[in-house]
Amino acid sequence: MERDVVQLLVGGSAGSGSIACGTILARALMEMGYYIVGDNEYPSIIRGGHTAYWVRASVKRINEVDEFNDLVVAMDHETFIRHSMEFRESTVFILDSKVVKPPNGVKVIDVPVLKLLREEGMELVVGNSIFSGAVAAAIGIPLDYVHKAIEAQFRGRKSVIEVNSRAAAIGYEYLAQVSIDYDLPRLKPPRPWGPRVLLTGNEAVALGMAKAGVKVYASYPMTPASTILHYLIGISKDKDMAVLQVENEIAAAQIVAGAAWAGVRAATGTSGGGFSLMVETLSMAGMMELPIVIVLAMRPGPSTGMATMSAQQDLLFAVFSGHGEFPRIVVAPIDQYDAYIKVIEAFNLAEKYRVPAIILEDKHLAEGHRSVPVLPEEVAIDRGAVVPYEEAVKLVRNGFEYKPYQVTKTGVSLHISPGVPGLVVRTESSEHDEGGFVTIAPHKASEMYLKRLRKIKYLRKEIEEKYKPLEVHGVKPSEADLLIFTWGSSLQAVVDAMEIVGGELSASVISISYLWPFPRRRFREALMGVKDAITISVEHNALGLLAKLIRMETGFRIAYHLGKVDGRPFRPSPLAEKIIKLAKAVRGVKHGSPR
Amino acid sequence: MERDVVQLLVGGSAGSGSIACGTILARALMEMGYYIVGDNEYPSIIRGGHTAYWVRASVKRINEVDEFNDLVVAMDHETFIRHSMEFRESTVFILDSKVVKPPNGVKVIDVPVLKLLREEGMELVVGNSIFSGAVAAAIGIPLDYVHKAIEAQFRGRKSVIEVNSRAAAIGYEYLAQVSIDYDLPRLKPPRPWGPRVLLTGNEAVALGMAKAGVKVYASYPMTPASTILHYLIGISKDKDMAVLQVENEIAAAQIVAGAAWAGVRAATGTSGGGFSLMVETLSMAGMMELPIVIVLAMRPGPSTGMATMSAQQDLLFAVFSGHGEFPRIVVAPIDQYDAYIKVIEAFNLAEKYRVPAIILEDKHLAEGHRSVPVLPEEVAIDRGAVVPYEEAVKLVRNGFEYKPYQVTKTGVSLHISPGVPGLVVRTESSEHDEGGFVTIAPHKASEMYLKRLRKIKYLRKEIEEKYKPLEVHGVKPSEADLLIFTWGSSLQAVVDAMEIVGGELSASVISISYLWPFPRRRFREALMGVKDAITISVEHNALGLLAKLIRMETGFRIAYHLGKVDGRPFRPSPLAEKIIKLAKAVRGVKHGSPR
Amino acid sequence: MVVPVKQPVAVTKRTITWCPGCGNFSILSAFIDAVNDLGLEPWKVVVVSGIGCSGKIANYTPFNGAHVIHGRVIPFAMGVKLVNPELVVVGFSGDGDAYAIGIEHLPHAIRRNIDVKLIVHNNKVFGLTTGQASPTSDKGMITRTTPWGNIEEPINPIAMAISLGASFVARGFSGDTGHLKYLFKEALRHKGFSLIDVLQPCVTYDRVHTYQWYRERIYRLEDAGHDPVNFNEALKKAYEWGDRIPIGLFYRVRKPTFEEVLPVTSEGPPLVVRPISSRTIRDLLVKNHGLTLD
Amino acid sequence: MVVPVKQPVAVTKRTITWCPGCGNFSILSAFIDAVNDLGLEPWKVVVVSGIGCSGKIANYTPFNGAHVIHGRVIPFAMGVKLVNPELVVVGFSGDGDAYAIGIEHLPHAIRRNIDVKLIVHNNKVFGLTTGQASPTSDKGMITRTTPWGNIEEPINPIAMAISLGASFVARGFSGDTGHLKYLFKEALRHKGFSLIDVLQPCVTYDRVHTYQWYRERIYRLEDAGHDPVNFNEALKKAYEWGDRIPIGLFYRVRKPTFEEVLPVTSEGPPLVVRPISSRTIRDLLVKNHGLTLD
Ligand SMILES: Cc1ncc(C[n+]2csc(CCOP(=O)(O)OP(=O)(O)O)c2C)c(N)n1
Ligand SMILES: Cc1ncc(C[n+]2csc(CCOP(=O)(O)OP(=O)(O)O)c2C)c(N)n1
Ligand code: SF4
Ligand code: SF4
Ligand SMILES: [Mg+2]
Ligand SMILES: [Mg+2]
Repeated sequence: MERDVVQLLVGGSAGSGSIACGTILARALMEMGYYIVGDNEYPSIIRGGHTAYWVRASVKRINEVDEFNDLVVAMDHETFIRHSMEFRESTVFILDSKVVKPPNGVKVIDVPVLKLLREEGMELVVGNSIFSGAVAAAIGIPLDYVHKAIEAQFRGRKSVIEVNSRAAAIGYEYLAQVSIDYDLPRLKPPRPWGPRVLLTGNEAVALGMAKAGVKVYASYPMTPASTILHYLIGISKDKDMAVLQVENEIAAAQIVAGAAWAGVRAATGTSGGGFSLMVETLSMAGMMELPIVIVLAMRPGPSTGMATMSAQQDLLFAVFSGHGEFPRIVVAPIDQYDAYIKVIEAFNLAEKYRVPAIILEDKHLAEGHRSVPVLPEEVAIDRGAVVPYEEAVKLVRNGFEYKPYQVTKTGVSLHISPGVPGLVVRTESSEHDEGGFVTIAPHKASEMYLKRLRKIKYLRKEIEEKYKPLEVHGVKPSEADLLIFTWGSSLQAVVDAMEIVGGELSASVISISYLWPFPRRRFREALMGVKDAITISVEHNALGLLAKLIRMETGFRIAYHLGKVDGRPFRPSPLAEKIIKLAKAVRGVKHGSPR
Repeated sequence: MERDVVQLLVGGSAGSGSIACGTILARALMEMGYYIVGDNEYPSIIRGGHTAYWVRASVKRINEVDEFNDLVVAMDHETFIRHSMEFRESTVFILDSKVVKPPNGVKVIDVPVLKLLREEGMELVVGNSIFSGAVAAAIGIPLDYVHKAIEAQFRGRKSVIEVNSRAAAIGYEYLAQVSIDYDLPRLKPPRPWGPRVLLTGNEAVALGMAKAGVKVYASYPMTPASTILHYLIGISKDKDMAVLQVENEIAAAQIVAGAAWAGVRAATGTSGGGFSLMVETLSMAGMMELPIVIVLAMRPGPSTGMATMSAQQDLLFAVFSGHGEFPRIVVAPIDQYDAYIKVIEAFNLAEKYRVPAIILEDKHLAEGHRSVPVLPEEVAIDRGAVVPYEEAVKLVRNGFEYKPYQVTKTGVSLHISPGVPGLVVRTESSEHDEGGFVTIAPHKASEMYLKRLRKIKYLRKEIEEKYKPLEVHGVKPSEADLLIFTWGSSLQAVVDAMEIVGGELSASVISISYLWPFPRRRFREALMGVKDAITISVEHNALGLLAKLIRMETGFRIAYHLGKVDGRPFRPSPLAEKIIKLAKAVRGVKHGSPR
Repeated sequence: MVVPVKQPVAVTKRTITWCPGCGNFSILSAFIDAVNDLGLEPWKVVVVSGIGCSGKIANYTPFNGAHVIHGRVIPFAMGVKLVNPELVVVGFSGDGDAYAIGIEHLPHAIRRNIDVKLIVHNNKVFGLTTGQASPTSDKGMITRTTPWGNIEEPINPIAMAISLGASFVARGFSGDTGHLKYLFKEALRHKGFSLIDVLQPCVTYDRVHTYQWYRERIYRLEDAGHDPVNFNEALKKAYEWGDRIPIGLFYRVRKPTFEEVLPVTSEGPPLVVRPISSRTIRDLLVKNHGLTLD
Repeated sequence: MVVPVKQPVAVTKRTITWCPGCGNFSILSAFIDAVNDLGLEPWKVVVVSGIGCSGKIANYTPFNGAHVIHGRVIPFAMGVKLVNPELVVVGFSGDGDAYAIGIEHLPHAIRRNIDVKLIVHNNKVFGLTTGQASPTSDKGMITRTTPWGNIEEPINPIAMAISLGASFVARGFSGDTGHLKYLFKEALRHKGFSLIDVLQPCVTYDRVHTYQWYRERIYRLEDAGHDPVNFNEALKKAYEWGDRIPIGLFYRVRKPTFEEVLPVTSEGPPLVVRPISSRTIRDLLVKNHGLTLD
């Protein structure tokens, strides 16, 4: 039977190549023209433990991987234990029964991978590609697409490509000749989507940085931010970027601050623990008015927490960390495409207002896959208050009296970096006058403090008027019985969940991406005329941090919170169920008959 | 003419001894039985620059130093420039006209300090004590009290006491024999207050730590927290405390965490910049459930800001810093006496709930003086969930199965530290099971995460029911036309300002000291039945951080904010003026005739 | 690898999640053996470990264990030791943990000579975060973050520790468990801050410094007649690296430890068992704040 | 002191707020003179200073100035240098700044050999915070935080830097401004990370290490025929302290600097003037993400 949507799961121990296998299938399906969402899960273990990769492919736009898998590659026994809630009767398992004993009564396609490898004289390490080939044959991916995907996956490494392609062919052929009794999940022919690329959030962030013109990226590895560093190192030579792994996160942030002061776009990336160490520098950037950009890729805390899992627990930390009051930008992209765009916007805004910016990602976005339209090459790069070197030279030659912290109506001062003939410039972490010299004179100090804070108003206004700080999905809020508030990648599961909830409730989803300065006016406008609706925040945390922020900033009270703290992202079906249950409990809504 | 209140100012360059001079006068006045408030201001400079010390002495309870000085010791010319707004016609200046030229038309008592020193063969360094003596004679402090105060000031250093006492006597005698044309501010005889001590906030904090039983205090110096370290080192031998200056704030916080795990009460102190570096450890303490106590003594930021000035800018930073969600206590004492009490309470609560606690002080409280009743020796010390060593030994001997992270109704688990025969204990910064071993199992991880957060509810309840999380001054909120919200030491100026505002407005002041978990119920109860009053938050910051927190936690919107960001604490008179002006603007309130 | 690895189980009943063949296994066994050989009771031993493959050891040792955050083994361990000097406090770090993010604590622990032992699993890479360069990565070494070869000089922890005046400095090798156990025992017997840098092959991310590679180069200082009381000789040996790599005890000297010198811990029972109920402040008010008692 | 001090005014028209007689004055003047002697244009020089009495220097030098946070002189300076290697980047730290809170950056700057000079105002105390002990306080020294004498060994920054492989290591003395200027000039001429530790009497908080105290002990390595290319000799000299204290250039070696080796900075104009408008990502989508262009 042909379907709109198919979901695959590849499970195996760390080092089994389950994630590579899944990614290759995702890639092949995307190349065929399906809409793809991919998610992975792995432990903080290099070999052993259990890893999983989910691919959901569809002829229509989909947003999130869901609970149930149609086809499962089981490379280890754990696959049956850990994912027991993700199977239904129709689920088909592909496995080598010499390696894994399936539970009774499930639909199994036995692929003798070990035997095939032995016969072909191939190493265990390519066993996963035999599975890729087998899955391709099972669900109808032409072998060609698998080959192409393998090429993309192992790009440049010729012998690896070769042997994996051979393995895939073997798996494909094996499966093509066995007879299978049960229905295999096969997709309807794809619709034309136009060219697409498969990206993780971190790849999109790195590409955004490349596009934005980042010249210095300094970082200390930390999951789930490390892959930004890895990616940027790979392109550093081609793209004129100094990409550095340094001794700790303090050094990373300070190098970025020094580079920003010296005139370039500079960024760093980390997770909560490393961000903690950057907080002092964040405050310094607030005082020195340096547009540093920090990617805060969230994982569950507190502390080391679950290093390889996903969460949205650091929103208020991002918004309020740092001593003293100073403006900052906090923006949380909702998907991979958005990550590219928001990184570029963050740099433009940071440099226009001379404030630090934080890009809030969660691991699910950072490392999850999505097929997105080709990222645009034509985007506005606006260096705002940064005076280009040549222009600065001219200005100074013509006698321009430059004050690095000139008091202005908007609070923004022009920035000239050191190195201009005839000009010396200054920056200062203590309270300072317009020239950048220390002051404790009460009036001057107040004036400068308020100068900096004045930017908030203009920044907020710009975001509200020229950017898209929030998005509304579903019916108009004023017509909704149910209002759901969310942010970051959680939006994806919410949107799919609302599809499932369907006609039962007329629902509106409000997703906020520019979280600080909070877009109060846009929020109020969006909620204009709302009825006495059920309000729920759906966030990947326990306390409902967005709900808290909204209340603080607008007074609007969100009555319920659906959170999650097991490190696993929301899946649409269970989420939909919870929403329905909650709505019923609140309003006594009956299936099919909303009040 | 005799008065209820007199205010003195001693101004001079750093190193002039102006602060010592002022403190000696404050001490003498306290010994006489007056109620004392003292404040100081100094630059981040060791010699030179300008320093000031204000003493306000009264026969009645007063709360804050005010704007106008009755008597001024001017040891430098800057005294006239920096404090020009603090003089009125009646202000009398004591100075050596060979050193300082007073402006025309002010009332001057010329004390030839240089000449007197030369005649007596004394060094310049004791010139300030000549002034102390002169002031004593001028306002009627018996010389004996000055001598006693000098002894207390320089305790133990015999020759220093001797020479300063001599200098004071010389100043006293000199002034006693000159004839003065104008009215000198003299105080009415004091009322009996009972025994009192003059304390700074940091002295009170240190005494609180001594009383609470702190065994380890590790810190890296940072104004305005350093004096806690200095004080504790001084008493470390007598009080069984390991008091350490270490390499940085990270080490300080970690040593404290290690000590807390190993079974003792341990604390550190710092200001915003150093606190930033402790944030990662704070989150670790959240995960490991360690009752570390951090004193965050605030100064103006961002960044280095104004290192020696005062501010209340770090409230939301204290409340939301650290990655992941975890319970913590944030408590801000309102005065020196309260600081002693709150430190002890913080330890009791932290150990009862196994959560970290932050004591939020501002520099004004940390380094300002106040005459307070003798600190009580009898206070409850409750080690809560900490099993005493002897008891642990017995329990284990009797076969007690100990789980360091046992799941309980309140979320609190018993704590046994390492070193008990037959028992090994564990702690873990990653998500862990009840035994303290790493886990990423989704159900276990959720269970443990929620176990920790469950404490918030019980902690809040305990604070609301057994502690005093907030105080109301003035009329009942339900009867007030004006509601003022404040926290920390700003309360003091507010209370005096309301005295000044007097009958013009019926006002209520709500001061919140337990800021997190926010005492929602007590707040709501306090505001029960409020009219359509003017609501103002008075905080030593720009954005109204308490107002934000209140709105987030209760939905209550405070309409106006009176802030201050010049690093100087509020003074009652100008604050009263601003409040009246604001009230008028809002309601058209006329002097003497509230609507 | 389609066949799942069978992972060993530690005495703590936890699955050991290191890669098969990892150099961490012998550190674990040598340490447990050393403790047992010395007859130390498990409840007297405290293991403090950082974050990294190395840091997992706290979950596998049958002793008190604190698995703290990345880079902070030393100060946390110091807090424990101060409070209860009767405990034997041993830190376990990775080369990233000890020499990158946590390097600031090393010179200061050495200055203080606090009686904490630090065992560094030096595998020349960040293992747990998937093979980035570390401060001990060789120049030219290819890692995930140095695709064209590392351009930084590696740090020399042995030379650094000796030159800073550490009282016990040794290097072990995961491929020589017997010798490792001997070093651990010596360190456990030593009073004072002890650094034991262990050359620990990472079989997954470092294909150069294999057991074989080390075996071809390594010799024992003990076999070479090195005298660990000779500071200058020790420092000279510290710079030996290449065709011949010394392992063993480079330097040892008995100096007073921090706990022995700090007045409050230098005598009396451990702080943790001293009563707090009798603490008074009235005396302080009298002494420091001029309170007169009548 | 009832007579206010007359405070000098810097060339930047700012009142200099150091105590009269402070050792910082000669560091300031020697540095300005060194820059002028070498004919360096002020706008080419960048001063990065930390927090402390020492850190105030950025307000007094007529060069580009960044007065950063406590302990972070090195990484901030590194960011500046990377972006514009044509600038001469000089850091100024206190002994607390460089050897306490900021010590972690030192070994790594040395490993990288980034061309940044670090001048440490080593006054053996935390000056600005009113005289606490610092990592260079002598054992037994009485300070605000060591009322019964310091119990920790002082750190030896010269030995540490040399042993870690620093390419330029020198010690100056505030009481010998001429020699100080000479050292600064040598450092400014040197390509690579340079540490100049300056013995700087704090006349307010250190009554022991006065100018006199130093003068009685100090001698110049240059006068003693010390050869700064000799690593072992340099290290030996580094441990000399007591009756005789060497100042001067201990060690110098020319090694490639970080900017010279890092591919992106090793050739071409400074990053800061390279255009960003021409950056493309389409090529990356093709190369790395399998985008096929038709
Ligand atoms: C503050 C902080 N930054 C980064 C990380 C991420 N992280 C975990 S382990 C590690 C490095 C591991 O290397 P190493 O210390 O050598 O240990 P190994 O895994 O090699 O044993 C890093 C960077 C972290 N946990 N915390
Ligand atoms: C993170 C942080 N911690 C502490 C401080 C407080 N502080 C300012 S300067 C200083 C030490 C000064 O000593 P040093 O570096 O030797 O400089 P000096 O004043 O002696 O020149 C300290 C601890 C700070 N500014 N920031
Ligand atoms: S990655 Fe390396 S260090 Fe980590 S467990 Fe595997 S072999 Fe050992
Ligand atoms: S305190 Fe010491 S270092 Fe600071 S300015 Fe005064 S003399 Fe110089
Ligand atoms: Mg390692
Ligand atoms: Mg110093």
